Amino acid sequence: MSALSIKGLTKSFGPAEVICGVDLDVAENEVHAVIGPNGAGKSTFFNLLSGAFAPTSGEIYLHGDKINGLSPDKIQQRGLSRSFQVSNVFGNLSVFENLRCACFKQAHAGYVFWRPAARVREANRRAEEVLEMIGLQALRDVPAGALPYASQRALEIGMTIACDAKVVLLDEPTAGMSNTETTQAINLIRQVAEGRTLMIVEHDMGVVFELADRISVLVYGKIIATGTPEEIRNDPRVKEAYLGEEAA
Amino acid sequence: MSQDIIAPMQRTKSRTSLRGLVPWVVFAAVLLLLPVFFQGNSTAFTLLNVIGINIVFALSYNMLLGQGGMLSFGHAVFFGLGSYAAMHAMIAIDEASYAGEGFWAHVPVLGMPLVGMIAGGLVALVLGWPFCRRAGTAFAMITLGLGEMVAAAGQMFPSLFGGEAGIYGNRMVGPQWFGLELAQSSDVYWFIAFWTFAGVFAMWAFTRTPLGRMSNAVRDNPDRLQFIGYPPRNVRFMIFIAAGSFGGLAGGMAAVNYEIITPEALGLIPSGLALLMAAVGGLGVFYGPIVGAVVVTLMNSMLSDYTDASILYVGLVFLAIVMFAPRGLGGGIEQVRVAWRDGDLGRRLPGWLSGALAVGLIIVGLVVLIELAFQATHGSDEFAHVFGVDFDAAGPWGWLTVVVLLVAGGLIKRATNKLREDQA
Amino acid sequence: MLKSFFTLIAASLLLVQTAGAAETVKLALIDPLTGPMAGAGQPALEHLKFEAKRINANGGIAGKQLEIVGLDNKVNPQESLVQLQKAIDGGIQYVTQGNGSSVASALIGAVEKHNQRNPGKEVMYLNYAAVDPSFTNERCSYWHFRFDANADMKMNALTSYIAENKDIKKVYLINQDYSFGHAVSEAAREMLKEKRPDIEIVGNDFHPLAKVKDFTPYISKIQSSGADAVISGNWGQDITLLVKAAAEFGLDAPFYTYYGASSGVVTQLGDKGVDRIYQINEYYGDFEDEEMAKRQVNMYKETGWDFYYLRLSTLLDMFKKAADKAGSTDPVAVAKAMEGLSLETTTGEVVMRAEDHQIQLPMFISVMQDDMEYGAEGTDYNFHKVARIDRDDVTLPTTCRMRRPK
Amino acid sequence: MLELVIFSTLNGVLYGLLLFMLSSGLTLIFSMMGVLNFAHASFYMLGAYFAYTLGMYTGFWPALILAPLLVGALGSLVERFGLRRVHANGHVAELLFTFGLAYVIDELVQMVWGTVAVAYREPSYMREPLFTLFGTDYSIFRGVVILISILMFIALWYLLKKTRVGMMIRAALTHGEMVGHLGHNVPRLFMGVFGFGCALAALAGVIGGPLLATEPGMAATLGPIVFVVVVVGGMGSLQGAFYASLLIGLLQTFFVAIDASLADVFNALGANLDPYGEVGRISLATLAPMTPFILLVLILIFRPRGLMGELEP
Repeated sequence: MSALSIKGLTKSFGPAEVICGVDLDVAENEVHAVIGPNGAGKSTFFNLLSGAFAPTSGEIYLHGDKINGLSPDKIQQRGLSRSFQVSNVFGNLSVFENLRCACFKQAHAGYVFWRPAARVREANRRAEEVLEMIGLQALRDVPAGALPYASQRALEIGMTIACDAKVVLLDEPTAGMSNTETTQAINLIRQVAEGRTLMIVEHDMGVVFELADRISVLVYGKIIATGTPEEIRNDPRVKEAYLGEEAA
Repeated sequence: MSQDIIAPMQRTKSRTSLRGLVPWVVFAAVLLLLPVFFQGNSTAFTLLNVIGINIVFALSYNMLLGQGGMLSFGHAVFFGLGSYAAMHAMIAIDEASYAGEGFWAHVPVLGMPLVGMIAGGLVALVLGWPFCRRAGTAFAMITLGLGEMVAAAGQMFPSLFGGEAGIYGNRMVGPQWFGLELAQSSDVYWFIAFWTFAGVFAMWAFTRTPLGRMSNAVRDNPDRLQFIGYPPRNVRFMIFIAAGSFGGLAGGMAAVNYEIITPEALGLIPSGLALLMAAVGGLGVFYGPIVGAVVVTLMNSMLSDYTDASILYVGLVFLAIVMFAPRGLGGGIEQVRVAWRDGDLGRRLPGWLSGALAVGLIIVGLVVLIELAFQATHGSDEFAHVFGVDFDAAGPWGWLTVVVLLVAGGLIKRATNKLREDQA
Repeated sequence: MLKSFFTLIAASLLLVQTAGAAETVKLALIDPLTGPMAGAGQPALEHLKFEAKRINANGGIAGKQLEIVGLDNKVNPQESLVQLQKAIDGGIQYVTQGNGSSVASALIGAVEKHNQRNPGKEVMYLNYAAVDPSFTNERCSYWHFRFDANADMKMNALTSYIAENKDIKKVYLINQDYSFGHAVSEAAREMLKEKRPDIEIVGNDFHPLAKVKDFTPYISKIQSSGADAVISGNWGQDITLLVKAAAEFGLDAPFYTYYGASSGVVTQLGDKGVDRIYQINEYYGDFEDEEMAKRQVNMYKETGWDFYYLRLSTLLDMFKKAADKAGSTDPVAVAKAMEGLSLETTTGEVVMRAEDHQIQLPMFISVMQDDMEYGAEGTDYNFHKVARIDRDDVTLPTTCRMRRPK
Repeated sequence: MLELVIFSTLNGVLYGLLLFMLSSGLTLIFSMMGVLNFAHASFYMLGAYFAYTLGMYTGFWPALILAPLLVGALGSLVERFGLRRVHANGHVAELLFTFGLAYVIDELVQMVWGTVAVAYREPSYMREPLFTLFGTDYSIFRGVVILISILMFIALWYLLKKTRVGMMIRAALTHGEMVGHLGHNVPRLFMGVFGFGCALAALAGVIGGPLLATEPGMAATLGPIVFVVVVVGGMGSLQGAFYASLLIGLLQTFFVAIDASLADVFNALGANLDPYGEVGRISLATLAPMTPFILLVLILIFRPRGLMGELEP
């Protein structure tokens, strides 16, 4: 059974059809990249998968369960977690608190008001673990809004994986980073990918070809090709629609 | 919405150590020692009691605004209904102990705040769900509507609310605990002190719980919250209930303290008072509303003895804080504390002191100006009496003083700004 | 934080306590002195202060100088209790209040409890305008004395006058939707039914307190009901706006009101009120007594405020008489002397009934007129006496069973 | 019956137009700047008081123009030196600022003009009846008020639809952040709009003062209702505000006019409510002034974007 299975997914905003009939299967533990030119509908695609928008038609299955039409929190609960293209953290909370809040769902503790957060062992342990993983121990008590950009991106990824979701969607995790920062981010994503299914939207082709097991190319709301990096590199349609511009 | 005014100061490590206990020991010691200071002065006790109630009320309000990012104009609904519930319970105790039997005959009046708390929480539970869909303006408006409607209902159902005259009870009934007969305001002080301490501690503890943290998260970024598995509406609803409960707790304290409750307590004015206290004290610091409650209560009850313009002063203080010190008085205190902790105080103190001097001069100048203006417009032939000095609006000297004070304050302020820039 | 808190408290208390050193007896007025309702409390304070000078010139209260202390309660019952405590701590044993039954209710309860719990430090509450009948009936208190006719007495006087007026066949009731408004409406219906069974009540409206800005819909309703007279217990803006709307729509039925002469009404209505707005009160705007006329003119000259309520003067005069009679300013003695005390005023004899501490007095119906000898609020308008209702026709029995201290 | 309907409609429309005059300014401010101006009704009050004082020297008509201009200038100053400073601290701070401002303006008005009402009245020739129907007069002044409101509505429409500034404002209403990117001076636009909104409120005050009453409490009672209009009408929609104003005006008037109690209403709908019980005996007239708030709560629960709005607040 595939981790994520998408069938005939469409989304229209008024008369404009942004996603027009996407079919895609993502296997367990696969790293799957979605690429495409600006305005191809990549972010909308992620928003549909994560429940931010309800699809106009089509179905989405997560480990065989239908999740289309569910609210984001329900989808998250079933084990699909996502990050955002623009850093989307709790600005006034410290880095550690951000991570811990992201761990509460797994510990079933978010609504708990009868014991201190410090006593929710599971959440604290997991938050410390993720903190170490994203390498922000030194910035543990800094408000997230005051973090440097790259650290904020790292925190964004940390919050996404904190709940130990089996399927993780990363929306342009390295956008706007310098070369060294990007290298660090790639390492982090590698670590994240272990034992998980990962979908990633990325503009940096270096990152994509380095990480992805398979790649889908999204153009004007349609997937025009899916395959291994090698296949995609050599696909004429892709060259024409996307890489072709660069080559020209 | 931007969250600058409720941004907390950089937090120190949250370790459970003995140092964390210090503020509580100090707080308890202050509560225990205050009666020694004010022995025999019942006005002081009366004011302390009001302050205690307002502290709990303002803190419960800040659970919504400061912690949860929900601007409410209807918080007095919970305070008032909690108070009504406690008052009805007190009347029940009175009747039951007269008959000598029944459940209420065994309930001490000391427990009334709990009745208020349950009532406040229940009301929030029943009403809150449709309100918590959105924060921001929609929430502000819907609570405004709620406040107006409940206040109007308070006048329409006399059997429950007692009409304009309200309902009243006697606190010296039922079983007496700890030898507190609650006759004098100094007796009531112990009751208020206990519940203030308990309420403040519980609300502080709430901020440390997962839900307390989630409430900060929903304030900062409700959209992200759903992607870590929690619908913002649920979290807001829980906060709403918690804030309503503590609002009701304050109401229960008020029922015992005043022994009367009228429908006015449900309206927009007391709701605005909660907002005023929280904002003056500072929304981003936990103890901000405590400071605000103390200052605003004293201004409300004492200032009108000295000037007819008391409400104007309250308004101006509020405006000045919103404009020039958005973190409130508590934020200022916290700034000094952090500087002291970091050993930075010596360097920054001169700038602060000269800034304070400038602000002080400008304030005095404005006060004289307002008093003179009041005298001039109200045409009474008495002298404007400011800080023990008499000014005459007809003569030039008073007005000249105003100009001198304002100019001096302005100059020092400019010098201060330069000083601070040089330091930075 | 705590330090500033201490200094603030200490400073404020010092100021309160230094106030009372000389041989004075102090009367605290607990009423709105700031904020939107200040227009109701300020004139009372000015009136009391003005009259206190006269009392002091005539030997004061049992030989002591009378001092009036204004305490601002913002018409809030809770705040009133704080102010009452401040007054008591400042050594004040007499308080007076008039605005708001909620405040009066709070004060009656608080004074009663204070006196019970603090024997030897009794406080007396002189009520000059809170008219809820229950305060001198089921809720009567030994320490509460009312110097205003209660709502039912006013209605008794008013309906007696209406009963004489055979032209009135249809009456419309419009009142504020709270306990007082309901009490007025109920009393009107009952008493009219008894005195003039032929009168038809063609409408009985309640509108929320101080919320209505536009009364025209109510006026349309009154107009189409064909009412010959309107009875209203409205006060504040609610009476001004009501009568104003009536004038604008050419509704000529007279408005019989409780508070037609409260401050601001004359100024705002101007000629719209002339011959339209009537009021039932213990006084009127004509000058019949030269000494009173002089006092009234002087007060306006000195303070810029009109002579507010005759009953405020009566209150002080009776206070003086009782204290002089008792030879003491101890509230226990004064309260005892006050019971059954009578006083000759410019409108006739008034008596403080011992049974329920409700003053018994003659009342007057007056109507707003232009070109009066003395105009209210600096205008030419004032209320001209139309009828006098004798004390015996105003009085009502009481259900009070007074609990007297031993 | 017919006369009741006719006059109730006339009254409702008049009140609705006055509300619209007030709320149109607030809608502009709210939708452009995101500031729910708590002090809006205070500017309305200032309009009435300014017109009263000016009118003593200039007469009614010049005051009708001058008072709004003055208040508009004052509003611009408030925006420039107060609101703009607070703007950086977010919407809550802005709201708190206007909340405090309302407090201060109310007190200042009492300080200058006293705690009791002032004798601000329409010119005496306008007190004559315009027409008399079924024995009820309808004064010239009321006619004038309706005329002024309609003129203002036309002027506003022209300004927004036909002028460059109007186009900018309309663009900002729907796409707030875009206008700044297009290189317009947004702070100055804000200042202008805030001043203009205040001037509209003041205009309402100039005619509302004599119509209702000019007293220090006039802002506090009307303030919340104006918010209701803006929220019910829908954010950013002047049209919505217009319909909401009329709706509230008519609703209030007809609730008063209909002589029925809750029991009558519910029992007609098949429920069984005790007509003498505490709930059943409440008359619709009693509820009339509460209708705006009931409407507000219902709208926010069931249709949060308001009658005509495109965005949720």
